[in-house]
Amino acid sequence: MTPAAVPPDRWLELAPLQLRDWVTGFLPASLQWLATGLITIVAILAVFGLLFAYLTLAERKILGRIQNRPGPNRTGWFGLLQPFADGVKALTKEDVVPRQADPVLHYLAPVVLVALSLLGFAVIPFGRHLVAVELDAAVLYFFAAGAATELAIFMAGWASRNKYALLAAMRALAQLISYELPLLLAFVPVVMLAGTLSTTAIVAAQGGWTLGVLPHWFVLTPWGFAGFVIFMIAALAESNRSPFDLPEAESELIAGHLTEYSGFKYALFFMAEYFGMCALCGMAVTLFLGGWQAPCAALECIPSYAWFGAKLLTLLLGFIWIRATLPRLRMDQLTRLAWKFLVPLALINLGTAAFWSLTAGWTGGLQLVRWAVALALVAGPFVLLGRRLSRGVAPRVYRYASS
Amino acid sequence: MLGTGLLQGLAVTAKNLVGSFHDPARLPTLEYPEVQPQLPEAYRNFPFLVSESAEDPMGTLRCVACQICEKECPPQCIYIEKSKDKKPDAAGKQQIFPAVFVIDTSVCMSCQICVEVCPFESIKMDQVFAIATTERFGSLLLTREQLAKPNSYYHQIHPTEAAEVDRRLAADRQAAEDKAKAAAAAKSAAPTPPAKPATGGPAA
Amino acid sequence: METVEQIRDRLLARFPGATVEVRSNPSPSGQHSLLLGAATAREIAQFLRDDPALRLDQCSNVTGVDWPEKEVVETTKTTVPDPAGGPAKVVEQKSRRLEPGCLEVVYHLYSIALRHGPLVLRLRTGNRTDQVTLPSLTPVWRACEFQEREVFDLFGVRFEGHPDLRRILMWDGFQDHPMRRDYVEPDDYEWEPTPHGAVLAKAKRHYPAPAPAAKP
Amino acid sequence: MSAPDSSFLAPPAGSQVRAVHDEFHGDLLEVSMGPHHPSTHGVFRMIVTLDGETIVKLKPVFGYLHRNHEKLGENTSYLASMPYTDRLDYLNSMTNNWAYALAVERLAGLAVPARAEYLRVILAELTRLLNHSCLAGFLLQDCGCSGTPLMYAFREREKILDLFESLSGSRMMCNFQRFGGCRVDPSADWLAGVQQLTDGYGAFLDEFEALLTGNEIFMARTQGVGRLAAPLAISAGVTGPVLRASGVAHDLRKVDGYGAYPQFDFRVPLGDHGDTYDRYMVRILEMRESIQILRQALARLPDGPIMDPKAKLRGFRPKAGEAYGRIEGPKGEIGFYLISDGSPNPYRYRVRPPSFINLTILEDLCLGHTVADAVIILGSVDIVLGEVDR
Repeated sequence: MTPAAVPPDRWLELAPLQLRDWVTGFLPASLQWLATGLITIVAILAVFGLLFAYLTLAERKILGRIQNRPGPNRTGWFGLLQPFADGVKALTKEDVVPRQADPVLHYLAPVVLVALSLLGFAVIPFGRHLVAVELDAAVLYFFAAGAATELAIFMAGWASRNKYALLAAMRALAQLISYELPLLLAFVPVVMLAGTLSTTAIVAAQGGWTLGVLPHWFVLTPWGFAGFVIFMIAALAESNRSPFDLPEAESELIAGHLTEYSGFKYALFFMAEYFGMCALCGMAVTLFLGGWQAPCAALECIPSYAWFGAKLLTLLLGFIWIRATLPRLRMDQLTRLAWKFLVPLALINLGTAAFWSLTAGWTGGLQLVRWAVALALVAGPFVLLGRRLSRGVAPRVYRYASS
Repeated sequence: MLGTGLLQGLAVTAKNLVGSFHDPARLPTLEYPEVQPQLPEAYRNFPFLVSESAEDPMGTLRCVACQICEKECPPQCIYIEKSKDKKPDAAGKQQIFPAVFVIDTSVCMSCQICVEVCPFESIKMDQVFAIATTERFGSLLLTREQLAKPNSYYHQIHPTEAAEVDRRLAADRQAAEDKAKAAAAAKSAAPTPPAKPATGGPAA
Repeated sequence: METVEQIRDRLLARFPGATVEVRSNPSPSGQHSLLLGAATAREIAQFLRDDPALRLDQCSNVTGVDWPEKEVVETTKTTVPDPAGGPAKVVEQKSRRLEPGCLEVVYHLYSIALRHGPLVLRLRTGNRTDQVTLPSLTPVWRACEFQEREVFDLFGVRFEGHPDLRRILMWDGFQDHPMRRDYVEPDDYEWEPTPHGAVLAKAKRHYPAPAPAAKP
Repeated sequence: MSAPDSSFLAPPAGSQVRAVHDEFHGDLLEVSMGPHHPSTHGVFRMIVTLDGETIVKLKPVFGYLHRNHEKLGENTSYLASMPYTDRLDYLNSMTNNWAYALAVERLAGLAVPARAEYLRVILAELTRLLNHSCLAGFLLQDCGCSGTPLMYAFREREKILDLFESLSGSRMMCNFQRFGGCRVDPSADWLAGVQQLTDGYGAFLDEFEALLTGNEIFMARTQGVGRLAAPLAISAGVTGPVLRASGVAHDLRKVDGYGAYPQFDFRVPLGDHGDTYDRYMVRILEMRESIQILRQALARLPDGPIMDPKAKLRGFRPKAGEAYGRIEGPKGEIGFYLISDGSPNPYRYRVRPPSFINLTILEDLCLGHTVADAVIILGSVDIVLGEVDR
């Protein structure tokens, strides 16, 4: 593609691709496919590596602000060099391996974890033309790759030969397997409605606007909203974030499966956690928030990857906000929430989505009926199951001594 | 309904996040080395010895080495050796003075019991805020010379308390002088020596 | 609440043969105590807890007191009639008596139900060396569990019937009982240049003067 | 220790595996939580035997901070023990001071002037606010709140500490009460500062409660966890908010009526379930009552001296005898038992440490719960290791 062929209003949109093509243009044609792939990988690593670095800083700053303190502000301007200082510190720290630990597994666990958590990025469409691999079964691939991270966490817990790490590994397995199910069930309606497993096609299915301002994102439908909320709760649990941070529950298990890790291995775990979080949020954006689509027609001039980034950051900020507020669940409550609340809700949501899809032809007054029924199908089970879930737990009234 | 409590909590944290940018009550952090804290007047940390003048601190120490503080000090961090000779104090009276007065600040817990029990207003609490030394032992052992600070310094850190102390000391001195005068007058009035020795003794 | 004397009388009536003495307290606090014999202490404690007029359901404080043996000098004056028939002489005889030491355990009892107290109970061991066993009151008040362990740890009183009599504040291998008045600190002193005499003296003990170098 | 160290991982060659095996439940896991564990509130250790994650045995181990405070007290004069009491429960130095001063006043028969009694009440209630705020923060931190409630609690605690500092010269080691009164008479500015704090504290409590009291996760974590039955609580000598959360109306401010407390109008909140949530809520409600007491005390603070003229600093030698004085500290009944033999040093100096005795029931509370619960149960019992280990 030569610059001349680009429409003048789309050049920003296509700039990343052109940059890549310009670089690969220097290579012989037989190597260009390899260079293209490598450049894509490097770009993802660079962008999300930086995002990870600054996300840690943003998290600490926002947590600090929420807790009425300024957060890190000494390293560089506004603390902007803090992530690099942390990185240097992690690199220069002694790498302690317990004598009793299984050295191979202990070493492999963080490496495998990072590698697996990066796999998911391959199929997320970051922009209109920015997707590393176009797969027909992209969603399936994404969740298969994501599920494999559990192995690495268990590996870390088992190989450390530490009782806390082992407890944490057990918790991690139970938690991740429990939440795999609502996570999967939550996106099935999307696949049903979009009729495809390909992420690019799913984003395309959410294109267009009503009256030019109301986007056709799935989250703006009753079933889509419910699916989105279930997906996000499950995503919180899958990425071991508060209030589901049981495997590394600081106040209970010291650092859980990370207890015996130090230095750069510890940093790798951290990195993997943030990569996993970014990947899941990216998938949530793709499935429910219209991917790279602009929220209204007038704003289409802004390149699509910027929209994707903005949506991704919003979700990540939500994660940080939730972390700053909520206490942690207990193991049995965690699994109960998954199996007795999220899974039934997700199953009912399948029905809601089916209803929505069947009534796609309804117009006029029937449109209102369609919305009312769908909303009832979402809200009713939520209230009923919620009441069941929180039975016996309520605010109390206290009495005072008579004298 | 399930979730209302969670949302309420999220609202509170959001309020604090926004509030930290415009409400000083929600961002009370002091950026320490640049912004020094305002110490209240009562703030106390480590004792010092009051001397009357800044020029000759060793000559004008109020301390008369009575060793009450040494005895009362809970962690026993004060060590005093009395002088063999006497030296005139600020009021001109011959007094014993501390030949050695050391405070081990690695043991001192700044409880100010020594200040309270001192009958001569000679040991007071300092206001050392940032304490750091480069070595563990020597520089934490404060000698008489390091401990002596002039009365003007005392006025500077604890103005109200110091003024009160000065008033009290002046009143004591006045009373002692009056007494001495009265005794002298009585002596001159009745030249015959009294049968028993004077009862009052030096006002301490 | 009844006075200590009344309680003693009731106890003596209820438990004939038990030793119950009133120890009066001269201080303005006026908290007099009952000295119980070890043999019936637990029955009496049970009675004090369950008696409807007392209902001392809370054992607030348990502690030990060490009374080392001390020499008492008693002066006795005897009037000795002069064999020669003169006026009777007053002879002062000084006798030194070693008052045996003991370990004492003090219990402060209160009633939450009736809101009164304290009733102070005291138990005494036979001596400070080999007869240091007392009945545990943990079966009566659970509050004694840790506190009796503490008394065992710091004073060395053995409580019979305590469910789990181990050291509590000191570590398991520790030998002595630090709250006894004749306790000597082990020489695990780390020297620091501190001016105080006692500390210096201790440092000197710890680091005795170096032996003169052997002459070649 | 009752059981040897065990590990169900393959042991190194030559070591013995403990044969605790049950074909239905598998092996038990013995975990030593502490002494360096993030949520044991200091150097405290719990040897926990787990079946899965359920606790089947729990043995508290402490003494890591033991410095034989009582022996120190017997080797120094009465006055010199006062600054040491600050360091028992270092959050509540003011109430520790008061309890010790009360015991000595009983021993020596000193009377405290009315103004000093009011001052003591003001300082004790400020201490209660401070302690309970911190406790709520720590408890929520143990529940996994990433520090937010703790920082809010510390923000308010800071204001109280500033008041303590400007009155006594030190933030935590106040060393303020004296036998027969108080050391410093506060200025009008200081009293205005207390008034301002009192007026603002209710709003803080409202916000704090909005943050988490109604939070479903918090309620699920704490309600029904670590139930303490009233008879056990009484028998085990448990005092303070933990006892009142079990429904026993026992507040020494009402029962003993020491100090100026009978002149104030306040209520004593009681819990019905005796679980962790009740222990948390009772403290929150107590803080609201403390605000009421502070209002009344500030409004009615009498003028007059702050020291008993009979009291003397130097050469204080109470007559032979003994006395036990106790007050309602924020953590429970803090008492001092003194025996005097007429010398300048007490013959016996004993502290009745509330958090030490409240730990008696820790195992009973934790049995059958999980590790995660043990952490918050310990948090709700409210211990300070400076006082437990002494």
